[in-house]
Amino acid sequence: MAEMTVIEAVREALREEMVRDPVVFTMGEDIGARGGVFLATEGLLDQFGPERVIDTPLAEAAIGGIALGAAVNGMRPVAEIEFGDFIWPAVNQIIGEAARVRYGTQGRRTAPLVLRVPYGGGVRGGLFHSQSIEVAFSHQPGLKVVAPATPYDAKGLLKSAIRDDDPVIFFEHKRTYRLVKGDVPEGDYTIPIGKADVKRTGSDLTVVSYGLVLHYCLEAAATLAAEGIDVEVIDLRTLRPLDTDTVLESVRKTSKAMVVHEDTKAGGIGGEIAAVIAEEVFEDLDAPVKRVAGPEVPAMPFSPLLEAEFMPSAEKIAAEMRELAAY
Amino acid sequence: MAEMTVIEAVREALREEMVRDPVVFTMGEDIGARGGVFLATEGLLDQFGPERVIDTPLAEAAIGGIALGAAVNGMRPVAEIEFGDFIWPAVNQIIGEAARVRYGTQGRRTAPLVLRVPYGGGVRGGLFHSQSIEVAFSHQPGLKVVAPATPYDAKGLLKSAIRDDDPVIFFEHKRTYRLVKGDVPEGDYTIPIGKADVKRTGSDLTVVSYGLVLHYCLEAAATLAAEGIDVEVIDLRTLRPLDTDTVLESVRKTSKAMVVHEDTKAGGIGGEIAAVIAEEVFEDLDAPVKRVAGPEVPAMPFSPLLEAEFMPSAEKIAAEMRELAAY
Amino acid sequence: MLSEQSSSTKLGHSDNESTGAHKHGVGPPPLTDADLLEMYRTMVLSRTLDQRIWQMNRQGRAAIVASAQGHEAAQVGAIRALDPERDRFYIYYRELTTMLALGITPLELLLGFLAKEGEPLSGARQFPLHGAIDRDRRDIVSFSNVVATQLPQAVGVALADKMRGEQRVTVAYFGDGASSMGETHEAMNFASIHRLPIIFFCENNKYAISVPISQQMNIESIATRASAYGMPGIEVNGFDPVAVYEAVGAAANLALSGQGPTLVEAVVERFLPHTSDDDDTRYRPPEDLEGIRDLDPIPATEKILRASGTLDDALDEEIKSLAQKIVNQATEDAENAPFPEPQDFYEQVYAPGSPGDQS
Amino acid sequence: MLSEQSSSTKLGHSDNESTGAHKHGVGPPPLTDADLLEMYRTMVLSRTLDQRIWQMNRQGRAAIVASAQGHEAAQVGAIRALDPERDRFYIYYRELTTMLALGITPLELLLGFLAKEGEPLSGARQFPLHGAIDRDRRDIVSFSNVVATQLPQAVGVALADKMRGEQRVTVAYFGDGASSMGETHEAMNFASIHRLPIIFFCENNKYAISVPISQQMNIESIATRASAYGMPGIEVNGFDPVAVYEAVGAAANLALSGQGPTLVEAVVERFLPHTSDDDDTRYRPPEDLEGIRDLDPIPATEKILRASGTLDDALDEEIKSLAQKIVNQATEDAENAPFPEPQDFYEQVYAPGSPGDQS
Ligand SMILES: Cc1ncc(C[n+]2csc(CCOP(=O)(O)OP(=O)(O)O)c2C)c(N)n1
Ligand SMILES: Cc1ncc(C[n+]2csc(CCOP(=O)(O)OP(=O)(O)O)c2C)c(N)n1
Ligand SMILES: [Mg+2]
Ligand SMILES: [Mg+2]
Repeated sequence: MAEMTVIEAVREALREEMVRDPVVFTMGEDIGARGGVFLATEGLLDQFGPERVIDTPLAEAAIGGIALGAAVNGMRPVAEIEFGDFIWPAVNQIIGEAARVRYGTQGRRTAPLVLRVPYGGGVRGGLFHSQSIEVAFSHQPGLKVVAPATPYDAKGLLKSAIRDDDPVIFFEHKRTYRLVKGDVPEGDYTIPIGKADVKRTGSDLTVVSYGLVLHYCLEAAATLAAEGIDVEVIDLRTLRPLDTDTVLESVRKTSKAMVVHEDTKAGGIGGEIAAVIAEEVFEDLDAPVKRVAGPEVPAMPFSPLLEAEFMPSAEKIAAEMRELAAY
Repeated sequence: MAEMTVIEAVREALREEMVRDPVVFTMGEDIGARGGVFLATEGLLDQFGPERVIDTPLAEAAIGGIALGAAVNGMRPVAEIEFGDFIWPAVNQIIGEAARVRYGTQGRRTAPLVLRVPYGGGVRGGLFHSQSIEVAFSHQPGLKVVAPATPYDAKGLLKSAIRDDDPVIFFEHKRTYRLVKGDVPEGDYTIPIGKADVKRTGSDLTVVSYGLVLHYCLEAAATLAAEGIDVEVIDLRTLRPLDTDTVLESVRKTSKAMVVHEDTKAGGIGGEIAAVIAEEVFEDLDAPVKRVAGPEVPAMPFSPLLEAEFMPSAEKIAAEMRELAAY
Repeated sequence: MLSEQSSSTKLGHSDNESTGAHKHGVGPPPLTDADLLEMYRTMVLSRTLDQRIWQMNRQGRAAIVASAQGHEAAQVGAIRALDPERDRFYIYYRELTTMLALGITPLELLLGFLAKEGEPLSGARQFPLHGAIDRDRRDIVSFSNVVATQLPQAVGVALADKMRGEQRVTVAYFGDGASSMGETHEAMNFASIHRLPIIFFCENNKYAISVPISQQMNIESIATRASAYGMPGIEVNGFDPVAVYEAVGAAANLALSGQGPTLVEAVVERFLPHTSDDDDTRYRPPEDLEGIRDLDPIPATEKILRASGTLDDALDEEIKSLAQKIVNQATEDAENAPFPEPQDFYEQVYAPGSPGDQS
Repeated sequence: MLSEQSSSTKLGHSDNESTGAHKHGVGPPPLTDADLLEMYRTMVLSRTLDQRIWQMNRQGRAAIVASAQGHEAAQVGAIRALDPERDRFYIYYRELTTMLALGITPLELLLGFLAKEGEPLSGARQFPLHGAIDRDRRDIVSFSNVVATQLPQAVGVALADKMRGEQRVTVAYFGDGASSMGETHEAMNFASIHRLPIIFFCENNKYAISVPISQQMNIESIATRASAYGMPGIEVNGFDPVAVYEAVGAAANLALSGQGPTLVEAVVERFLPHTSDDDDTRYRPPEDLEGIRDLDPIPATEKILRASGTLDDALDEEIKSLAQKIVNQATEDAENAPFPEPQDFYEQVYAPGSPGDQS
């Protein structure tokens, strides 16, 4: 066991998978000598050479499409999109194409590619370096969508993603990269895609979250524990397919549910989860499912007080938890 | 009053707006001499000439970006994306850029553009000519998203969209183009964006829908009326901003709600609406909010029995209505 | 006779002249009369099948058809210069002749046009000619209708081959319309930087549905775009199967010898509307069509074969009636096939047994 | 002296030679010594401000900085050939000198770098240099960080001007990195088809963050890509403000006379890392940087002005100390300004009073 940051865990997973399997390679902007703008690929060029660590031109549609073609032809590319905000030129190849390869060829071709996507805010990234864009992908059948919150999960899930035979979009919250540390076992282990994780057990209410704000939820839960309110916190980890079983089981127990995400509310992932809860365990609910999410503005502003206004925080979440507990 | 199809209503709105305001123009693939692949722009080239009816090269990112630039510079472009399935290359310019112009410039620049997007299935379009893609846009603050179901609404809403000072994505269901006929007043009228329409009043349950399947809901409601079940059918018409008032008012009355759309279920618009209902009128609900939606496959298949398996139908919807009424 | 025709091959500009096809001058081996005869057979079969499918659409028996009429010589010439067992083919929807030349049968193709059970590419989930052929038979891929998406994908396919050191050519097919897409630019640029074994094969029929080439670009030849990427570009008369054979053969040699990609532009004509859903009288003057019909590559090749004594009345009659017979039989068999039932509707969404798999 | 420098202007290939800038030969009027002196002042001010901002970032007082050091001559030369009141400027993030040359003040720019209240482009919602200037003052737009998105938008802006018959030039700024994006291809193609009044102004500093030009393309000159669209392309030494002035002036004349777009490539160097977040020692050899520092356009211009007798020690000292004074004052004022409070946080999402408006 070693303590690691999220970015170190990502790097270790990538490195170990590239050692394990020669068809794994990585490509993206600045991932070579620069080691990636967040240093996720630091040292990989030296270790694996320019054939397996490919610095691409600035062209996201090509990154998506070339990774897809290589995957269709027997490789396991792990492509990096430099910032989630710049993924839009690639969605034609990912949402449009990669998701349909297996279905559209009756399984004659498959697309075992991973797209690593740093996303999210709270990093003074302004309107174009802060976006949460996971919901667009989690709507698309044929894709798998993963969003770990801890170093342990990041390493185990990235390994699973690389070994998965379907296209996986792997969302890494930028603010967690260096902020979140945790124990990570040496060597090989995987965490299954499609399984949520109860990060804190509790009996009074269920909070469902993922990514950076999961940590704020845990912080808020600790605050509420001191007030005598016992909060269960579920880390979704995978956004498609959703592990509704774990969520529903918890809500059956607590009878109150809240979903928290950084992305804006209307049409966000919280809506899907709230809808599933309201559909499946309606009779068990003692209160409406609450959604805590980003505000309805086009993106997160740059100036510090404006950014703070956008971001969820442990305090904001705690206040909402209290309200729900008191319902 | 004249009876018209949806496509005729679209064409009339466009023609009248181009006559009314010289800064309105239209651009897209095959919209000139061909009149558009669905003939939405038939006759416009002859009437307004090639400067205002621009056949573009096959390049959707350019269509989105050039329309945006022209809008920022005082024009009111109405750009056509030939099929919704081909909109992905343009989302960088629409979701990424157009939605942020006003906010990112503190209103110093605005983007009064309309993107007309034929979408949806049931037209033997196979995996790439049948998609419902409206949810990706309706999640984005800064955009307005409209999806009429009738000729009357199509004409009035398209006029509102063209006169609107924000970017509007205007979804036209391909199957309604010639299938759905209705009375349309001669000359000028508008229908406000952001207002749902109760297309059938009823007291037993509320059904919320839009687009083609709205008509199937009405058909199913007629069937159920004969069985003594009184269904209220709401046509959302605008998907962003959602008219939650109209929906909630209805559910307060009926205490049972169902959302129906053609798009796949997980992460679809139905989740948002179900979540809002469960949040806001929880105490009034007598049953879980039901969602009736497309199946979790990557897209609608081509062969006729496979296509039928994907598409909602009045029969399928009626069965779900019965189940909800009996809850 | 044959070599005369190849004079219609024009080499485009290239910034990187050391990779120019002409410099290396390694064209494919000359075609024999027997080769050309076989190509003629394929063109005749393609035309016969194509006419049948169009007719079936007009009778309401086939939902949608994109015809290859006018493209046959380009398609048959290109395949002749390649190795169907070795190479990889990322086609687009107008590749009926390509499919036949690669050994896909008229019945298999008709099952696609009628969306019938047993359709070998997608199980009739997708449009005709879309999906993929089982790889142990042919490496043909085309699951998408979205124009130009196949180009970056084909580049990725070629990259994978290069990484593994496999000696294969990937051919990415596209039309003049597709040349305007950003993905085309990104794909060509990447392929040239990495000198990938790929041929960008453009069938320029001068229309993207109704939009004429003059509204698509302000240049005369798409092949000249190769210079923007530092790769060779070859413009060739796509009505001349031998010229196309030579151009594609030279490009294949460059690819196989590690010298990277080539853009080959075969200039052809679209004899019919864009698809069966189109009405080209709205935008195409009838005189235009008549003029190009006179250049139809099938009678032109027939004439060459007759002149060289390879073909006579009897053989020509035999070839044409055989094609008719094959197509008749395939039509009957395809019409008798059932539509696929939805029992495997939820299969192949995800890998079997993997999370999300509903099968 | 001045005209000697312009020999570094090279005309790229063009398919459509009749629109070549040299053929038309209509360069802008020759620059006077006084003009060059004013350009020098702007360059000195830009460098002084740029150094200050970088330093403030290093002290933790500015969140993120993209430096224009090395690009000053190209930027000042281009603006000198244009009309700030008439023309439209779609800039990208490395345009500090452009902004100063267009009359935006050091204080206004510093408010952006410090994300302070009163920042005139976006109210500090966006990164420094991003947003838009009020149109009645200057038509400068740059709300996005997404590379190359400004190119189709700028084409749309030029299209609108052409439709209304307004006599203006739109300038779309971009880097070598942006040239690889599909949107760049689509934008240039459309502009050339419609002969729009636009200049595509590429500041080629040979790096896209860490990716060197050799990994970005397999050609020597981005300007040669112009031929792929049938427009003129001009490659020019971006360390030579006069050469840039002449190239952009010729391009502006083509635009204004209805002859359509031009691609101007100014070859420059990036003296500092990509942004303050970057560490260029990871990928850039130090020798490389030293070599290019010797070519720094600011001392080079100083030398020219001294040789012509336009500048002497006293005037140079005055220019530099004035720049320092202006920057010091602006720094103080900017640091004293407050951060914007979120009271207008929900404004300008939608038009006031329109559905969805929450303000
Ligand atoms: C991205 C995209 N946009 C639009 C379409 C609709 N469409 C289908 S084929 C076509 C024209 C293609 O022209 P070209 O590439 O020249 O091929 P051709 O049909 O002439 O052989 C268009 C616009 C599409 N399939 N994909
Ligand atoms: C579409 C997109 N992809 C990636 C990025 C991240 N990024 C910002 S600047 C940059 C390099 C741009 O290089 P270039 O165009 O040469 O401009 P320069 O910074 O060298 O002036 C990259 C990759 C981005 N902003 N947008
Ligand atoms: Mg064509
Ligand atoms: Mg650069």
